[in-house]
Amino acid sequence: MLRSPYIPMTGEEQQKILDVVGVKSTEELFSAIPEELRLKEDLKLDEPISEYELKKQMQGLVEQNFDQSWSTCFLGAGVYDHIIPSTVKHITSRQEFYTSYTPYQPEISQGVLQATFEYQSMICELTGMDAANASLYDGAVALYEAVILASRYTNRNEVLVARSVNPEYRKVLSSGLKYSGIEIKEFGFYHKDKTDNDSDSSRTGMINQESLEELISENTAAIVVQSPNFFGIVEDIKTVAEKARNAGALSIAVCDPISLAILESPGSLGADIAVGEGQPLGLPMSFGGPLLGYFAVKKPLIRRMPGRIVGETVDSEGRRGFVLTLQAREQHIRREKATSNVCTNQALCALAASVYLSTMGKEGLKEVATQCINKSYYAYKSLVETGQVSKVFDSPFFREFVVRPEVSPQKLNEELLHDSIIGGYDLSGEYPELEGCWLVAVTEKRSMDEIDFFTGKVRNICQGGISVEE
Amino acid sequence: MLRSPYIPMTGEEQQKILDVVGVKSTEELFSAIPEELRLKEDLKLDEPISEYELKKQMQGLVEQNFDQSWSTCFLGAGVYDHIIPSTVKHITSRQEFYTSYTPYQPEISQGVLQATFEYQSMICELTGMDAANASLYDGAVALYEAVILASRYTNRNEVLVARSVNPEYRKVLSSGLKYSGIEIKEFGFYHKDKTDNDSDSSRTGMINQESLEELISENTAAIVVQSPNFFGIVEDIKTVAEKARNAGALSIAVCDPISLAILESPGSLGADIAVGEGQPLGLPMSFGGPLLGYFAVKKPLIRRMPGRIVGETVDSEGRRGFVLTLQAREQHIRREKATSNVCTNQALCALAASVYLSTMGKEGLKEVATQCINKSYYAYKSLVETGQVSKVFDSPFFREFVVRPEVSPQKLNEELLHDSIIGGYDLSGEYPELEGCWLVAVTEKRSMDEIDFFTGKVRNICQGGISVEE
Amino acid sequence: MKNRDERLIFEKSVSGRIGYSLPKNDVPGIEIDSVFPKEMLRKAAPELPEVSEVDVIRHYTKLSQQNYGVDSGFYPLGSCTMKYNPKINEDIASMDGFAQMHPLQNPICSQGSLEILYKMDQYLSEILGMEKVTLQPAAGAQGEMTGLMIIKAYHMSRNDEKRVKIIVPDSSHGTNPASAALAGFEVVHVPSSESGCVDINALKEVLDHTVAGLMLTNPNTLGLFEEDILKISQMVHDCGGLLYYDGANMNAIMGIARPGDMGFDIAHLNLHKTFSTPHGGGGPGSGPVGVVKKLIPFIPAPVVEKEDDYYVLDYDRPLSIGKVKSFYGNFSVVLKAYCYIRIMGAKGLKEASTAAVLNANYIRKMLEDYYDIPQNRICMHEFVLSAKKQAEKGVTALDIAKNLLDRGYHPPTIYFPLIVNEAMMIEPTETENLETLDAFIDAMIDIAIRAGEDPQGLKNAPKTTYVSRLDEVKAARSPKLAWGR
Amino acid sequence: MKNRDERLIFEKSVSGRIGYSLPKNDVPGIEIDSVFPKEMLRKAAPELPEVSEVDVIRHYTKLSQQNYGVDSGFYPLGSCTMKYNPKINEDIASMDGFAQMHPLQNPICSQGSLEILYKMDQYLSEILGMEKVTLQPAAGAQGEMTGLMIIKAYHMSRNDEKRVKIIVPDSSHGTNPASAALAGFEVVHVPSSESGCVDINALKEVLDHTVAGLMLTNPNTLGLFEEDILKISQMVHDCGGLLYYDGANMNAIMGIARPGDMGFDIAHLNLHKTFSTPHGGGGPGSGPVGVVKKLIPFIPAPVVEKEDDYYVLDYDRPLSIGKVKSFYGNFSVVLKAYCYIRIMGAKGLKEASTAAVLNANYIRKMLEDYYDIPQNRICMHEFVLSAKKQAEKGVTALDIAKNLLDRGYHPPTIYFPLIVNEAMMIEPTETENLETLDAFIDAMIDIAIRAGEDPQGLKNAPKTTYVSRLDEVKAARSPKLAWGR
Ligand SMILES: Cc1ncc(COP(=O)(O)O)c(C=O)c1O
Ligand SMILES: Cc1ncc(COP(=O)(O)O)c(C=O)c1O
Repeated sequence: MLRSPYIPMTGEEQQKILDVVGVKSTEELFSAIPEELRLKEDLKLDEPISEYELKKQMQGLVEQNFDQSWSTCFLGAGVYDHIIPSTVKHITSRQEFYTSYTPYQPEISQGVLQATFEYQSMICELTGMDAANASLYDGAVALYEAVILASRYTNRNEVLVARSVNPEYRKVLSSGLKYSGIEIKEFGFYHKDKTDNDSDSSRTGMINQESLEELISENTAAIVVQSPNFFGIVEDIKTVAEKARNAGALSIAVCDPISLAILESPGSLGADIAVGEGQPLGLPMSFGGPLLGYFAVKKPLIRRMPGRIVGETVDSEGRRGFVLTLQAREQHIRREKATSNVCTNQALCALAASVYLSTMGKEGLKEVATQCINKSYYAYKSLVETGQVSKVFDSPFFREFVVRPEVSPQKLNEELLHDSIIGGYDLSGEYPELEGCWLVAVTEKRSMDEIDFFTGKVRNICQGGISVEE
Repeated sequence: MLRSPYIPMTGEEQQKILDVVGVKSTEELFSAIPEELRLKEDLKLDEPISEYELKKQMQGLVEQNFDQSWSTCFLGAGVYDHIIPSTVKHITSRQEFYTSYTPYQPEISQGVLQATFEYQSMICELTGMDAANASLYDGAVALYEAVILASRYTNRNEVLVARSVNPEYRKVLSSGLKYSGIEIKEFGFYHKDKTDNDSDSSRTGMINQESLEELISENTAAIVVQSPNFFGIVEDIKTVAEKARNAGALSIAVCDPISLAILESPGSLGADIAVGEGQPLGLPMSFGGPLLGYFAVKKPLIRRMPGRIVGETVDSEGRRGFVLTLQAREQHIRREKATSNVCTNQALCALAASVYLSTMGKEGLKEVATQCINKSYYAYKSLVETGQVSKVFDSPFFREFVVRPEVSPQKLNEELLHDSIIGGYDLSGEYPELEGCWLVAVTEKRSMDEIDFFTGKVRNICQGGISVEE
Repeated sequence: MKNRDERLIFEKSVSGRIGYSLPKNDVPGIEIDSVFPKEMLRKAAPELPEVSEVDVIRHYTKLSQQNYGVDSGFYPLGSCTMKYNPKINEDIASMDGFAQMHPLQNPICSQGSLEILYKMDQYLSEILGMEKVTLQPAAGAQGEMTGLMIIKAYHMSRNDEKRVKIIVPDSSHGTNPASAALAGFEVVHVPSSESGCVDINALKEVLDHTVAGLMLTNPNTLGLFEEDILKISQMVHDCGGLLYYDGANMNAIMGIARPGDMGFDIAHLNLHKTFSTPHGGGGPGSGPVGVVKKLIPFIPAPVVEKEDDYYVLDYDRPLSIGKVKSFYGNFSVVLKAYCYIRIMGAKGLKEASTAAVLNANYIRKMLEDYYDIPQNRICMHEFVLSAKKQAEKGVTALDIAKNLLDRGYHPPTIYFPLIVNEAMMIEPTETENLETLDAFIDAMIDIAIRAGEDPQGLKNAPKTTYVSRLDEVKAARSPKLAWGR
Repeated sequence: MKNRDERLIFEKSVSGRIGYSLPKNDVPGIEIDSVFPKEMLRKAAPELPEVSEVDVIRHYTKLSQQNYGVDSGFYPLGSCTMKYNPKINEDIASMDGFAQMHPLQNPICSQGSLEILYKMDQYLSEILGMEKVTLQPAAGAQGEMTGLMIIKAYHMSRNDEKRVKIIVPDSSHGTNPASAALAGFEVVHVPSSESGCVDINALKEVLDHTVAGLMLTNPNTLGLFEEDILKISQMVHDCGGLLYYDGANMNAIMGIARPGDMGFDIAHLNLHKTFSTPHGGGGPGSGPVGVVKKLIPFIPAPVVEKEDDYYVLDYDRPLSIGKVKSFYGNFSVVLKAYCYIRIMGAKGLKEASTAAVLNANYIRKMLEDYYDIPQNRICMHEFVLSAKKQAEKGVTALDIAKNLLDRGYHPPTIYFPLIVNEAMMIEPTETENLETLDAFIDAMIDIAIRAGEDPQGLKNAPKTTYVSRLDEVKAARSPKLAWGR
């Protein structure tokens, strides 16, 4: 018998169990499996190693990674390098949280349940909505679920999506909806391109209201707008929400949660559904996962929400307690008629976000948002002042902005790596109309020194200077 | 009012408290302090920084440290680079353990109390003694306390200490005993020096029984021997214990706890007191602190032990429970007549050792010890085979051995740093008789590749090759 | 010590307290009002709590103390494979060099992370007996969705557009039909036979050219291996359908049999079950999906490929169903599972399955005299008992579960699968030792005896928990889903 | 959920189980028996537990659940300064780059760690008003011992060999006289005056040329600032003695007053109290000792010095008392305190002391009508009440403490200082908020009222803890100190 620190059974115990069960060998246990299916050889996997060797190997691997504990990140595009307070990990690494299952037994799960209830409450506070669910896989999936909801609720099958919504989200949406009978129609944003004259309105980077209007019809289930949009630009959710309402459609706002410390909430602006990515709320970037999809709605949509929901109730002695609720919506009860197929969600990430928001608090989150604005504006101005990058849009932005450098973003990013700088996002791929444009994110984590160093390097590279390691 | 995440008091609350207390200002609170003593200016400390900035600065600092997660350590001399299983940190970082005080209130401290009881039991198992205390600051201090005990117990004032006891311990002993009226007499070890002829017994590295014998008198309170001694050589504790017993003195054995998985226990060999350093049992080296002094005795000495002791008892319903016991020995009760002044000890380190020993278990600890022997012998042979280092002693050793390289240990160590190798301990300083000798430690953590690389480098350096970074 | 503070974190808030520590703004400040038009700016700040750091830590620490995890004790929650989560995996996943990585970094500076993804594709393919695995899905349900989309894409690519049905057994997990519906399929349930497996005749009846595929977990949710699996797969394939393997129960057969060899075309795994990654109180999980060769073109993009010694992200996959989730999946979960596989090795995985099956059968045998066990024969890693004997006395599966709470156990899954009355689904896993099993068995037997002697005495459980039974009806009838709303 | 498993880890051991994971021995093996003579080798292996990893984790997790830490709630343990321990400090101390360092590494590759030691010497010197600080002592008691040895060395260096006495007030902590005795001094106790401070006249009587020094904590253990401190230090100095400051109570006066300015020559700090490093269930702590200029030559070696921009360890200190402990002290504790000071800054430390004093006075005021408070005037960071009124009814300080357990609090220190009957020493610290203080005050008042009405009802506490009152007499009478022994 193989011995493993993770398998307590000893040879003697194995024999005892075999005797009790009444089989002669462990092979016999598997006799229900047709002989020809039973593997004759070991799986072809790498040889097992010990805990310490594994750690050592992993240390070797991470040396091939540029991580943000020592490199400087100006990349955002939906995932952001924010400061994470120490409290988060200390709480999420409590075994009572991280090793537990979905809280099916509420009496021994009040920890996760209350924390999730508080998370839902915080999301409602931020978004100005009436209810939120317990989390979804990520912002992109949350958007997909919102569109499904809207289509079912309105009984319509067209969804109008701003092209300035994160391309990653639009991709998830389009694959998810491919066979659903729901059609996606995209509407554009104002930008200056070769054919444009240099009118003011043509370079706001905001959604093109006219082309949106053209698409609205009695088939419109929902209009989707993101704010700050993919370019960091704050959108006019209110107008979109009005248009949706007038057309009998729902409005779905994709919002960055940090920005909501300062920007008007989608709820107040009339949106019916708010979804987005919770990663900035205390989650490490983790190479893109786990992330945290938040999902919040106005009252009429509550019973249509996907995923787990925690509600307040009382116990048999009248004490406040929390349970999973409105389960009649869910797959384990409604099966194919469920509002969604979600079962496992991102509970621990929601907990992390709650701890983050509790630690930051009312003032702290505002301070984070304010610094994001200050620092991104400072970086923007400094870059433009180098004379080596030009402005692209002229609207107010949050944390992230678009510029067009003299050198291609790709080349620029490659050069910046020599100085351990992770440069901005190259828009050329997803937005041919923004060929050569660079999306730069600057969070509160970046110091003035780092920004100055960065802009200095950008200047040098654009001027053809070769970056030398210092 | 200054605002801090660690001080919840708000301005309003401060005012409320001032009102309740009946003082006008916070200054008035301190009016008992003579005016001239009250500081008029802020302390001159560095400007406060935020959590994130601190972390960043610390990352800068550790870059100036060679740490053993990426360098390869052949240095021991009392502190060893062993593998630490992941369980240890996961348990010691449970707040219930690390943020609690000494368990003065047993009903809410059964966690620390039972864990300490188990720790004491494990130390007894390892050392073959009847009782152990809850920990002391480190091995050196444990030895000091043992000598105090012996002197008081025997009412004698001379202690005979082997020169092959860790010099760090001997230093702590000699400063601690300076004004105590206890005199230290050192006895030597067999080694080959210029005047020696090459007889076998002259190079064992074990204690010189004859010179010990010469020192024994009716003033002898204790004989102190270390095994494995500072040179890694296993000593004959039994003979020493007999000599002590015959002289009416106590024998004190300083033992490495890992070695006790394989080597006969000091208890079985007749020692009265066993002390030593528990760091190898799952504690990181931590630049030398915190360490863990263990302290164990035979039955007659139990009520003479220094420090905290946990004992088993029952609660009012007859259930097993644990309490701090034999407190009548301690400073808070006996004041100047206490067996020791120890109050705060190294409780969390004792917990770490318990988790380590539980994880390793009976077999695992033996495996660690066996690998230490195998790998140190392999390294020893490999080094000798290079022809560039020569043997110094010829007795069996555990984990650590002495050789004399062609190049001075100091130079060798400096060169090895270029290859991120932390070389052995230079014996020249503390042992002029071993000028040019090098104490090399090889734990189970070292792989054959690392050892081969190390011996290869040693060969190169001794042959005058310059180490180039690869 | 067991005082419960009922307050929400919001109710602990005091204006002016702070818990954060942030660098000072060191760039020239700008007037927010001058940059943003007034109507863009928030009138009232969101009512987040104002508390100090100690309050945060104490609040969530207290909450944690009201929660039960695998490290708290036995957790035989059937279908969920609540095995022990090795601590080293947590340590490695927390390394800055993995956790602090932006997904869109130039691959040149994320080779370490890409290697993990590449290797995991290989390992999981081997374990499943599949050709290639996508790691994008975030959980089992999303894996199903991905698989179903692949099925759709496959049929469409062959212009076989009439395949609109997905068949699921009535014992299947709720996510199966729910995913099928979301993917645009019609769901057809087939009943189980007397013996608890797929009813071959019933299956035959529904098989026709409109069938896109069949979803099956094997061993099934009764813990039984579908003995006719080869026949089933033959039948489905013969009518042009594909077979989807719900891998939630893979912990029974690692290294013993492979879905690929059974004829499945697509299979998902739940890394948060079989591969020991912790469940986080509900997530994050990871639901990788493996496919046979012909389906490779359809898997989500990007795919990690190796070119010489360099890992690249291949987005150029014209037949791909696209993306089901942002980026590359729940990387840190995948990483933990990678560590698990590296430490276990092939023999270790097989041993795990063997021990899991032994443990389940042991409990089954020891309880057979006390509880009704509808399929009382050799089971795989779990089995389902029915509390119907007890229910006759008024003690339901729910009551039994609540009584287990008072004895320090997390109860088994109850009322699933739906085809068993008063179902209790028990999955001990291989990480539990015999003393734990014996103590649990004793508790179950004791409850069974008491159910006969004093059923009423079991109705008030739990009594030792922070709250007693909660009013779920009230919660659903007048939902209160957020503080102050 | 509150099931207590009474078994020791040894009692969970099953032969053949393993919890370890070690690399395979990859060097040529040797026969241990052939290397070591038989009598050197162990006959019977030590009986360490044989358990798997999950058993280890569950065992110690369960134990942890039976323990109360600062993160569990209010901990007003007088004299212990149980303030909140910021989490960032733990994170930094756990960094490999600090934790994985050998103390004897060439200083060229430990400059980062040496900088911490160097800076802490500076910071703590400034806080104490001293010239130089040694970080070697592992705790307060060892700091005392170090200080006393310095006193001895100082007098000896002046050939002033008749100074054999150390004076300590009767209110002093037990470690003070114990350390003095260990350092080879005779201990002389002086009584406190009516007002709770050092009785100047009594002091005068014992001061003579045999006095080596006086040990004092200020504020003293009654929480009172010794108002005559300047006079006291004058008197002691006049007779040739030195003044030792026991810094356990420094949390009252950081940035407000400094022992150095008060005339103290030597002072220790408890980093595990005042500087917020966690107490670890009893340690490790750190007890740095500061000295005035003339005593610098005597402090333990080595000392970290800066030469140009390079830190060195200076061992060449001929007058040094030598080493009191291996290496440089409890480095990782020092590091945590460093982090605390960096985040707090001068203003933060002062604010901490101010808030600590405010909180103590608030509780004192709110309880004065219910409990006897021997020195009921403005106190510093703590105060001592006497339960003598309650004791008359049969409710002792111990009973009150046990009743506090049932209400979720760690009780105050009881029966210390020895000069107050039924003493309860309350130190709330600055990290507690007003609601917590109020709730604690309510609990104390409620207990006081009940002590009047139904004293017997308070005698059975605690009732909600894992164990009830434990038989300490039995434990001491027939000591059972280890499993199986
Ligand atoms: C049989 C079965 N299938 C599918 C799922 C869904 O997996 P997930 O929760 O990861 O979405 C589960 C999870 O409980 C399951 O048990
Ligand atoms: C006043 C006083 N002095 C000295 C000490 C001893 O400090 P340590 O426990 O760190 O040895 C204490 C600790 O409780 C104390 O309160």
